[in-house]
Amino acid sequence: MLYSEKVMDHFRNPRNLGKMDDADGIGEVGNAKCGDIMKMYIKVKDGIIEDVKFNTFGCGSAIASSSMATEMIKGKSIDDALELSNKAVVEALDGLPTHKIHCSVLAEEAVKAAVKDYYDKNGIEYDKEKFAPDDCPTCGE
Amino acid sequence: MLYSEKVMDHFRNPRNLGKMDDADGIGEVGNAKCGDIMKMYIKVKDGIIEDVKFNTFGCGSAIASSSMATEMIKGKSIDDALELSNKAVVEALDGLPTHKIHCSVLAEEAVKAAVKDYYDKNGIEYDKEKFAPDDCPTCGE
Amino acid sequence: MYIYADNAGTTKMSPVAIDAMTKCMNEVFGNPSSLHSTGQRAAEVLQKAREDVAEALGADFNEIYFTSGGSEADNQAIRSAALFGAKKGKKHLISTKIEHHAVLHTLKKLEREGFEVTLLDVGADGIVDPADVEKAIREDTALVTIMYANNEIGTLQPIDEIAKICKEKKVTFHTDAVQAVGHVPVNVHAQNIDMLSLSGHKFHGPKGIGVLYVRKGVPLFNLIEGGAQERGRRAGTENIPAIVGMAAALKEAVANLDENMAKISAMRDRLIEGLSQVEHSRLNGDAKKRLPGNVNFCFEGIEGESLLLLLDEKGIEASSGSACTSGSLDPSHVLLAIGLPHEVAHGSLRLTLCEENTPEQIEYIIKEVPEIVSYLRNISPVWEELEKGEKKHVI
Amino acid sequence: MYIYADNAGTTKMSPVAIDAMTKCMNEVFGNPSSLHSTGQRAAEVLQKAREDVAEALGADFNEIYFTSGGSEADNQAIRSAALFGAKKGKKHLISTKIEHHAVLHTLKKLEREGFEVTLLDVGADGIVDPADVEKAIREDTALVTIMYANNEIGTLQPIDEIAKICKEKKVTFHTDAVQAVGHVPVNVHAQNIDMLSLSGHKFHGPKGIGVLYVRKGVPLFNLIEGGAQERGRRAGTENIPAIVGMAAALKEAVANLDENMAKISAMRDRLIEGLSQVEHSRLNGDAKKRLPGNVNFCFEGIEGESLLLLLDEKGIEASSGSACTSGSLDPSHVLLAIGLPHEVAHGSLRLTLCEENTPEQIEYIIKEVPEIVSYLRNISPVWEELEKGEKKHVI
Ligand SMILES: Cc1ncc(COP(=O)(O)O)c(C=O)c1O
Ligand SMILES: Cc1ncc(COP(=O)(O)O)c(C=O)c1O
Repeated sequence: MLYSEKVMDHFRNPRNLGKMDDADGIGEVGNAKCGDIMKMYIKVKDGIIEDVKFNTFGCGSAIASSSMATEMIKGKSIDDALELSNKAVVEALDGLPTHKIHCSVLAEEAVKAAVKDYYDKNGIEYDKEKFAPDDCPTCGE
Repeated sequence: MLYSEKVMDHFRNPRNLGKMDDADGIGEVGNAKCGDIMKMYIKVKDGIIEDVKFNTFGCGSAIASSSMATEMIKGKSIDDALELSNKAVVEALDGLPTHKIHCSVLAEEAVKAAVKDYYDKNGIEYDKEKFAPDDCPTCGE
Repeated sequence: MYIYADNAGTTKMSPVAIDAMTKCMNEVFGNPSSLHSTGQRAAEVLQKAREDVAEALGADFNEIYFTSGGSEADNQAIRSAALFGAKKGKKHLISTKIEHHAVLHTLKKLEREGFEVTLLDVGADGIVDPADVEKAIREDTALVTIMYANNEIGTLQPIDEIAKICKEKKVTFHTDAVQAVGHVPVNVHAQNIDMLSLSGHKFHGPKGIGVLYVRKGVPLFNLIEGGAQERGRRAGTENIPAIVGMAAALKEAVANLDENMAKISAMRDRLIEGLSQVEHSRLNGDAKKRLPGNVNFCFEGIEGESLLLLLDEKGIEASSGSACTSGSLDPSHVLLAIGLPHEVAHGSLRLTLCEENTPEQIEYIIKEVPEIVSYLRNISPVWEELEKGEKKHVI
Repeated sequence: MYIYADNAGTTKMSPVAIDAMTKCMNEVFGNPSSLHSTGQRAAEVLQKAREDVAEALGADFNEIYFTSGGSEADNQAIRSAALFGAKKGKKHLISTKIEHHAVLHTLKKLEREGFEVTLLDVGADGIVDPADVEKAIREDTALVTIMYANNEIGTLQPIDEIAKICKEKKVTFHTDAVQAVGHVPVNVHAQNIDMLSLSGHKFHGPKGIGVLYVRKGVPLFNLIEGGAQERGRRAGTENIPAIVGMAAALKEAVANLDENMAKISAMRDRLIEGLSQVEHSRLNGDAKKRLPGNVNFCFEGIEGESLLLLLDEKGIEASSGSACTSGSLDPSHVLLAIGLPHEVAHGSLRLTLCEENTPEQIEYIIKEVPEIVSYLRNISPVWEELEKGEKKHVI
């Protein structure tokens, strides 16, 4: 199989799928040209990510990576969420094919982008260095 | 099949196989280096080839070509025998693979060489042009 | 319901082909180069298969060279024509932007080796204009290679006209007919084709076997050197069981060609009609000048792989662009060549039918695809933007 | 009695291999590049076969490249090493005079393209001296390619020593092991082999399939360009049924290796003993350092083809030199390389045994061969000269 059972499970039954009308932060990364866009919504209370939703345009591993990432940050503190690495996502998914690793990178960046948006909206200071720029890690656009 | 039924028949049951102690003419053509040697013995009476025998070192088509050639000249006049062409041998054998055509050339030359030997032994004049030199038509040695 | 609709990727072997091949494996194991009875029996079987293949193509048996498949045949044909051209100072090669990678990558390599390559555009219909071929031909053109039918969008190229132009201009013409042979009529002599590639597994024959047809008089160089097999032009012990299996499948395909074409293209047209109901979708490639079994659609706002995986869950096996490129992230070069933007090209679906498919299956596909497209659009940020009018619909 | 004794030419497929292949043709028809279940099932089967083959060779699975046979593997290995060498200014290639044509002709072509080729001599025993290899290696040597076992006279080359020398001198080492794999122990990692070619049909597997093993880190160029199969190094839809059949045959051969070697070499030794009774005959190649199944004799005064045809009449299927060269008039380059004069080289007989042969068959051969040799000598003008003393016996 191209994908692990874990990936297929998250692809078939994505966790936290959907939009959020009253999100505290929204991050969107990737672009349609290179084939993957992830949009992540977070609801934050007392520094804790109380709820998270996502929408994804992309391949099976993109959908699974977003799903897994939301599951990994839900209920966690923002600081913990910012620690989420693409490697952790890949591991949690029992691996991804080499040419699909970029999907996990996108998921990590979607989380960061949502947090950044939350910081921006709430005027919270943050270390800009820590946040990847808004372009696609794959095609660089 | 590599060879026609005719070739196989003459290979399996060569006609006129053997040596001749009292031959009037003996021709030997080809050489071991290129893989084929034919030796042909003729018995001549009143310009007619009364008997013919052959020995051959060579492949299936070499043996079959010699056999067929002996059959084609036996009982014929020397003049008729000299008319025997390799093409006629090939036709009589229902064809030979392209890379085996040289065997039929050798058979034609074996007949000529035997007649030449007969002429030489009996001091009969002949047109030297008509007789191929004694070298192998394949490797030229 | 289980539906295999990826016949352009590969086909299921026909029972006739499997039987021929199994029989051959059991009974004709000899090496045709061997002199003994077992070898000569193999040589006979090989010759018979060669004659059958030649007849199916309208060729002579000694114009048939067995290869390990379509890719090898393409490589050998193109490389051979290029090298032969180079000997006479001709280092220009013409092809199109929509060729299979077996052709495109070979041309790319030759370019690095000093050849000049012109890749012709195709129209939005996915068809090359013969006039463009004529214009592109130069004094130093060594080869025109244009596929008979495209593997992704199924468009049939104007081979007869192109071949005629090449004949007039005395330029060697090769066609990659891997997707065409066994599916539409092909006659190499009548159509003035100099070289043609085909592959056994695209018409219910075995994998790992193909043919390069080379017209008498057209020079051929080896890609694989060694023994004197295939009249010295392709070394390697002949794969007799596969050759026999391919010949049997080809014979069968050609015998049933008219019947199959009618049956399959009727299903194709119904499928196109059904999928066209999905809003913001489009058929890729000319609607009529296409392979009887090819349906290729783009659905805006979604990505092809997730569509495929969800179709697979429903028992529908399809593909997105060429199977060979599934390891790649780039959208299909063919869809880009017919003018689709990247984001739309990512959302393509290829359904390729054969005579084993049924009208019931077609109706099932017509029912399932829109539901899945709808689900994926629903979770797609791209579709959201399109719907909100933040971005303009392209199709 | 019917005796197949041409197992170096090709082998009969084992029931295990036929079953594996037939099952695969019926059940696993997918294209492993396809995303759907049928395709992914094929990908799994392919991966399993790759692992099996790797294990049999002592390699890692990602060092295995499937090709269409031994010839293609040889071509790709040699061409690839040569082109890679050339990039670093190394244009010298080393091999031997007794290689298969797949190697020799590839080298000849490279020579015409500007490479320098050293073909080492072998001894009268048909074995190359490792010291000669060491001496031949230069600063600009890109590749040493030396066969594991010779296809005509069966001699085993000192691969371990040669590979060690190459490793020390940092020169890529390739071995054509088409005749060796499945017949003698081979372990690519333990033996320091950088590249190795094998072919399925030489160990009761299918035809048209082979392997090129390439050690991790050794660069590989494509011979066939196109799709991304075989990690981008060999294009063309994978021939899964044949790959599976080959893997099954190889597994079987390796599992039974010791037992088969003992059984077959006992028959070989008895056959050598029996044929040695024929006057003016000789065994070609070292009597012990040879493949378990290989017996190669020369009989003075007769020609090989007629011997073969008469043996065939008696039900004994054998060969004379390499099967691939049966279209040629020249005697075997291998027999010439071990010092036989042309006329003797013409009179060679190769009997190659496998585990299916029986001691009864061996006795039958020992009975029949001398009779036929005697008949042919009787009608041979060459023998007449030898007997009359007009010419001197060579053997
Ligand atoms: C030593 C050797 N190398 C290469 C080959 C070529 O293998 P194939 O015919 O499978 O291409 C053979 C057999 O023919 C062989 O004996
Ligand atoms: C148009 C075209 N050419 C060439 C090929 C390559 O054929 P094969 O995979 O048999 O080498 C294919 C199929 O993959 C194809 O569709």
